[in-house]
Amino acid sequence: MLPILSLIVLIPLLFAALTLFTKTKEQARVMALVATVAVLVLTLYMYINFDSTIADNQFEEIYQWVPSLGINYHLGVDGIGMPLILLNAIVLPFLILFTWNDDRKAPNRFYALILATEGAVIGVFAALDFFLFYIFWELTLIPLFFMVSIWGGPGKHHAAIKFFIYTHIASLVMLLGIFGLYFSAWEMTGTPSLDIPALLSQFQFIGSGVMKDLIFLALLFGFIVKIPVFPFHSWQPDAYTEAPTAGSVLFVMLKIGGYGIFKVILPLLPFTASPNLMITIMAALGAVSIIYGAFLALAQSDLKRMVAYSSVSHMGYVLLGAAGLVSLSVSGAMFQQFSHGLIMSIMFMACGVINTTAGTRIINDLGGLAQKMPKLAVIMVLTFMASLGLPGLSGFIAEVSVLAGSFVNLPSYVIIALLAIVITAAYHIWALQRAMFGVFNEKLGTIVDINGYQTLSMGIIAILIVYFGWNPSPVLDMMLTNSEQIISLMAVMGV
Amino acid sequence: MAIGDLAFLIPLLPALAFVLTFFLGKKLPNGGAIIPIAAITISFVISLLITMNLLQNPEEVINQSYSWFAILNIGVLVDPLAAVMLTMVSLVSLLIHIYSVGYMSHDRSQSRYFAETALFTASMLGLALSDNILQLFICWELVGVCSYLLIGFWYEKPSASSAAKKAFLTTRVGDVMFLAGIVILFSDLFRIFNGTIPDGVYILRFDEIFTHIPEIAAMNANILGMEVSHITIITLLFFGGAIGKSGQFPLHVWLPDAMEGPTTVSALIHAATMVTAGVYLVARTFPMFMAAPSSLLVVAYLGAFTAIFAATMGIVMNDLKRVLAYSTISQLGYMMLGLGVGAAIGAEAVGISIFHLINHAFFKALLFLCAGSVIHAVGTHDMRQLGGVAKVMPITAVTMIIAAFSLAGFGIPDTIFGFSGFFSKDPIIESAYLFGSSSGMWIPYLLSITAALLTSLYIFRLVFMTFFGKPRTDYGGHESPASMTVPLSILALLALVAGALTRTTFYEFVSETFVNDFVQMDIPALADIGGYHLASHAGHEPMLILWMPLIVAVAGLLVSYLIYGLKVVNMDSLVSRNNPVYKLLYNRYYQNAIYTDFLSVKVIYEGFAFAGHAIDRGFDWTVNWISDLMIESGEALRQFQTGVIQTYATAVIAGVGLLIVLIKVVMEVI
Amino acid sequence: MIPVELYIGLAAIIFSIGLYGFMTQRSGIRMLMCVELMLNSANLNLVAFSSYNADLTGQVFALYSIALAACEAAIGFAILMAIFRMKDTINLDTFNVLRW
Amino acid sequence: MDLMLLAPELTLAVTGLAVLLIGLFLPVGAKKMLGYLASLGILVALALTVSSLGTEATMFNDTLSIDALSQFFKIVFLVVALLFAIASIKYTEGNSHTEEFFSLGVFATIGMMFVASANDIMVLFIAFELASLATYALAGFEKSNQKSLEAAMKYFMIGSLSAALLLFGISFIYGMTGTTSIPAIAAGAGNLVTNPIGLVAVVLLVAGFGFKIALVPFHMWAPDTYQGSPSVVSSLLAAGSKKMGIVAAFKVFIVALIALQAEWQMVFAILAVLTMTYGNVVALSQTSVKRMLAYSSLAQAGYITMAFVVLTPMALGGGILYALSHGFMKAGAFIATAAVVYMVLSENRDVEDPDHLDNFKGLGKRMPVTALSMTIFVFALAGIPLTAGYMSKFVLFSSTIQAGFVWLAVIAILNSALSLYYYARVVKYMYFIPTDAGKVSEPLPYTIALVIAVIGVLAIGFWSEPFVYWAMEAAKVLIPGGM
Repeated sequence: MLPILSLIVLIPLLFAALTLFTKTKEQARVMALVATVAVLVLTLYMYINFDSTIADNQFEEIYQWVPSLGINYHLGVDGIGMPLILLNAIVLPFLILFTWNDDRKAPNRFYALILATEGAVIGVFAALDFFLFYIFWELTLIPLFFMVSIWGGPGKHHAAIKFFIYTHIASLVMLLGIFGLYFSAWEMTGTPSLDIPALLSQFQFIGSGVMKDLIFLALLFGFIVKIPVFPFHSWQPDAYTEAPTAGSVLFVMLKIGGYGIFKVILPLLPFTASPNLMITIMAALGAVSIIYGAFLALAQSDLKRMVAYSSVSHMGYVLLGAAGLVSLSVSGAMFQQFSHGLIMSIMFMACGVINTTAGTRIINDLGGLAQKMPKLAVIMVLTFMASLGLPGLSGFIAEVSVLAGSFVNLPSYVIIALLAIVITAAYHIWALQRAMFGVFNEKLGTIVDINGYQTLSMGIIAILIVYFGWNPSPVLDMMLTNSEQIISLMAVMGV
Repeated sequence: MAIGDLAFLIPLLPALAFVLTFFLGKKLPNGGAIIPIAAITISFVISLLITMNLLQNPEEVINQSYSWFAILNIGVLVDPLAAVMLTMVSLVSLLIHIYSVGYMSHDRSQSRYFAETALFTASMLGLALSDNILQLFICWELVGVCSYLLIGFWYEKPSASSAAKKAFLTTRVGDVMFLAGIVILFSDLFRIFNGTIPDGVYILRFDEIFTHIPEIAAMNANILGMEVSHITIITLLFFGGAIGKSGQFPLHVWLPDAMEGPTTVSALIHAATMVTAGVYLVARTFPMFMAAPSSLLVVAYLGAFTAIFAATMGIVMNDLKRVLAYSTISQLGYMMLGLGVGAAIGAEAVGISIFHLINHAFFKALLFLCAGSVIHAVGTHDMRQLGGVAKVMPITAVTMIIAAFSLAGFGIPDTIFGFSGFFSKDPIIESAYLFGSSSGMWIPYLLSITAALLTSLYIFRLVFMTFFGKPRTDYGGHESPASMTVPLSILALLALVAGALTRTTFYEFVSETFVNDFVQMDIPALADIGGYHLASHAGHEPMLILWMPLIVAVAGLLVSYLIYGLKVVNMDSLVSRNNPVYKLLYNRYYQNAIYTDFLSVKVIYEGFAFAGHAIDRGFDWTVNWISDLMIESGEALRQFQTGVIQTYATAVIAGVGLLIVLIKVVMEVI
Repeated sequence: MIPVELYIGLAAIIFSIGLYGFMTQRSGIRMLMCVELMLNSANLNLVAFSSYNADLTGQVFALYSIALAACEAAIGFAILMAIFRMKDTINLDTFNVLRW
Repeated sequence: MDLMLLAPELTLAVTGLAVLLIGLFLPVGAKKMLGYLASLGILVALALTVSSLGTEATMFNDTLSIDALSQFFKIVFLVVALLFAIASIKYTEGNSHTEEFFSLGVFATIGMMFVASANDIMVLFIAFELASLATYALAGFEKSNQKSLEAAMKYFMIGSLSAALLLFGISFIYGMTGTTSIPAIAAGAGNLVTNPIGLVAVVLLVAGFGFKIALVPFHMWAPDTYQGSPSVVSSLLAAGSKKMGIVAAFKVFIVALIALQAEWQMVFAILAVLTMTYGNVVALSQTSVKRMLAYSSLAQAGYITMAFVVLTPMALGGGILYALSHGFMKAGAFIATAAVVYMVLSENRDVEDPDHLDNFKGLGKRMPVTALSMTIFVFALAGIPLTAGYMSKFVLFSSTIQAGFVWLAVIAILNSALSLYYYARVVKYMYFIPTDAGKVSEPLPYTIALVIAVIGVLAIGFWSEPFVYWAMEAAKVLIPGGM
């Protein structure tokens, strides 16, 4: 059978290279669309043939790469990675469509970078070898760095460098953790191997508890900086805000941090020397970032920056749910990643549209936009409602699962999170009221509503938000399968 | 197939209507109003048939559950409680939709209006027939957001959009408590099942919840040193949600502002249906409350207090709709009181309270629609500018007066003569008395009876100021079109006779809600869990008590007639800024200052948010500081590189010397 | 015969003189001479050890290093001449264009 | 004894002399072909070395040994020399001293190769000096350019000083053990341990080699020299003669003086940390690209030095692999700079410092190939995956963790994160800071050299297995026993 995962990973990278050589905007965007659609088709094919009742890796491919170091080219996807690949595959074509009519310098590079990011991100979700995993992990940095530096806003250089260095440091710390795991396993088995499933299963046999905890913390640090959660979030608002719209959406698609939590951290958790301490750390960070991000979002004057902080708050649910260690909460956290991807991509698209047409994103300078841009208003209201966790939209499923599930083990943290819900509602509604409703601010000049392509792309993602809000099972089932398997581990260890 | 199998259509059709109207509405005449009207008509018919069916054999409640995700489900549950609710909601909503065709005819975006009202109706019906607490919460939120959208229907009006915001956020506070209650309930049940839920068991479905009440009641949490049973915590949190939705003190502030929306919206959402959802929630989870006596006490006291608290403000308002809004709050207080006294009279409390809910829905909707009809014709809300409207708008005036009498609760005890409001409000006051006599706590009764006086006072003040006397300003005005007056008449009819006809059957019908083949609750047993006993229902209160409500109502009528009809007292002496009481009432107890200006702006927005902002700056600063430090130290270290060859030589030789010494020393140490 | 320690001591002294000179002198020529001193002290060591160990390798080594020293001097002088041609001085601490 | 084993060196010797002689009879215009000739010779030597991979032999009474280690490093030197020679074809164009330039380069290479295969301290020292002397001259090749002269002068002065230190140290070793043969020293190093002179000797040797490797504090000449001398020469110095110091240190310390391990391990630990940190921190604020690269190569040397501290076969393998990768990356980076300098000077002869960062503005448009390869080189130096730099860092750092030197690994990791800042800045200048200057044609020789280097960098990054394997083989020579 055909190496479908390799195709999904390599097609975007290949087309990225090709796109570099295109001359005009038209060629570039067509190339990009072709590539992303091809990925979407392949992903759907894979999704259809995916067995969501088993927690194992599927569509595995394995070839030797550097045998003397135990490095393999090993791809495979399970219920944790599949939905995220699906998310990227779904959103990217519409992202291309969204930017269809924009005019910007060097469109060929622009689309090439988008494709490169897609390939790299999907690569992370598909990699089953830590070496490969880390390669893709780092590879996501470079296109985004260029994306921000070339097409970013006023503070782009500072933001880009900050994001680049900050997350790079985190990745390196994670790499240290990987090394530790690698060699501890090596000493036990006598053969080097970077195979993720193998290493995860061997972690429990590591002799020294200190070593275990060090490895665990190093990995955890690497992941939570990427998510990001309080207090390691300070690269994120700058990067999200300064990036061009497409860049921000790509950042949102960058769910690799949370993926690491589920794929790597949770399986290791029960075998650390002090699991309860680790759980406390994760839960505390999660709960704090939920409420902290909410308050910060409340304090922002820039719409896009507010959205960025709201993302900190939402990502807190991922960590809290993961720490909840109930299959409902864990799967809810996974689903939060998925739905957050959908919601935030529209949010950032909306910010981009407003910025281009109104010339500002300062909430108080806007006002009454709904009268001039009814289409955008409808989509924005829906998205904001989804983002503040309104039932019937995908955000709610995630949040309620996380809250209800986590309360079983972590009541006090959940109560903190509950307090944040009102604040969350507050900043969303205030932003809506000040930016979209009320009297139209004449200083804004002529305002045009979103064009056909934008309506199409945003509309379809919005419809997906509603769809998954009423019928999450298509992705939630596989998440449940995997989280139950994780939880069964916990049960064995009595955590 | 049985009519019951169509139950799921009741909310589904309006939802479908929403989608159609949303996309096609603009192209159709008057905003495609016909689509929702048709859909809701069918829903009404179905629910009416189901209710009839259920009246024959109350045992056969309809329950269809479908697995949703994880261990949660969505489903349909039509028991007597739900049935009457469905019938009322679909009927009122239908009438108001018809009325709106005329009322909104001049509005350019009426298709949006009808889409949103259709969505609201769908969610409200869904709320009424949900068979599990989570689905109820979902619809709960949906009606909330519909109310948000409809209050802010004229979003270009800043006052409207800010009122919408206020409504959403205030109710959100309650919603979060509700959600917290659900979360705790879930985790308790999860523990009871030890985390392994057998297939086909949906742990948030009401029957599961009710059957496990004893275990939940057995769980205790230590809050500030007191042992509190989980059932109490959960029920209180649920009631918190009810407070928010049903505009009970202290979360009532949003309801008067909500009058910024179209009057039809006020009638539909903020009088008849949505605001009663809170009462419905408490009634729906009544068995849990039965097991938590302290929660019931809270319900009773808060209800009674709200009833009088809102009534006082109702007296001084000069805005037609605001008076009605406060009256709604106060009536909802009565309903809560009716449930709260269940501690004395058991499941019958549900019957009494829901009966008032239904009747209130009719006459309050009627009041609003009349007000709307006046506003529609006259174009002002301010009663001080009105007067003598009865001459120009006879139908409206008559229906309004009927509604007023119904609200004030006119009727003769122990007979079938009386407005429907009388038959539903009286029992509440009586059972409050019974509660007092059995428990010795008389406050609820006293508050409720006083509130009854104020009620008739403010409503007749409204009637006199608006419809009688001579016009204070020259407004044009004409009777409204038939599409508006017909619904008025229908509702007036209901307000007139509904109570008298249904009262006997209604009580036991609804009180049977918790004994059928869906759940088998033994209410007294629950009371035992709660650690108290139901009062033996004596039934016959003293004559005075029976007549008291009527007496106060008449008194109120007379007083207001003297003041506003005959003008024997000059109000201007009282109605002035330097009268502290008036000032206090007129400023609505300064709640706006406290809530909006102080709490939300000062504390939350400026306080917390900006504190957080500062902290974040701190983190950012640290990160940048580290990088700057690196670069600066680089600048500093460069200076070693003087470029003079001797320095380099010295460095080499010094390096050699130092290394030798260092190693020597370290070697000694080791 | 003379104990080897004395040779080492002598060599050490010469080496130190060379070091001192290299650090203090400004003139390129003198610095070059100091380097020669150091190299030769090393050669002295080699020869001394060679006789002490009764093994010829050291002396061979010394011969080689003398040759190397000559080459080094040649290159050194070449560079210094070029410098002198440009700056009319071989005072090396005037050369610090390249720094930091 | 089979002279074929010396074939590469002999080929180079012939080439060097041939270039020198033919050059005498050629008009300036025709001297271009000397460059081709030299490159050809080096290529042949490279081919011969590769073809003889895996052979084990010793010759000239064990003063030379052909083994995996020496072969590996010979390849490193030859590759660097090749890049150097090809790139220089353009640089020396129209210069009347072309023949000297190339023959010096070739002879320097020979010296390095003999160091790589030396099995006797005497031979090692002589070869060491041969390479040094040749490079002194190369550094000062631009006789009329003060910077070049100053660079040469500093290089020469500090070089001869450290040569003296080295020789002095060696004399003690010889005195203590009575032999100059490396294995024999290892056997008889017993009384070095007891005698305090042993420590002095070790530190002197460290200083001697540390000068070539450019370890703090023996590094100070390096930034000046790399900046002052012609860029192609800097590439030879940074990529070539630095490695010579490393391989010499490998042989002398790990093989000969293993008995004194305790002492020099600590020395190298200190120097490694000092060097990598100092190099990175100072590089942050450099505006001259060549100088920045010089400091960065300090840092890289610091990483490689970790191998001496960790001292497991894998670490040594990592160090050796790093030497190869660094050869490609650094040589490439310097040659790219050389191309830019050439471009700048050909536009305007008397630019003060042609390698200033400002001259890199908009390079992505002006010299796309150069800019792209420069980007690859700096990202490789920063250790971004799928490049040689990452692969070697992976092996080296991970082995550090393996051996339990977590603190060292952490310092190294943080350092390489820090280094990303100034590397990224170069990229920023090349791509994100616009300039009005137009596109220029990129000189072919530079481009060829760059392409070769890029291929090398990426090959090690992608198709790592053979390189890792040979590095490990080489490491086994130093420390027998599997990993």
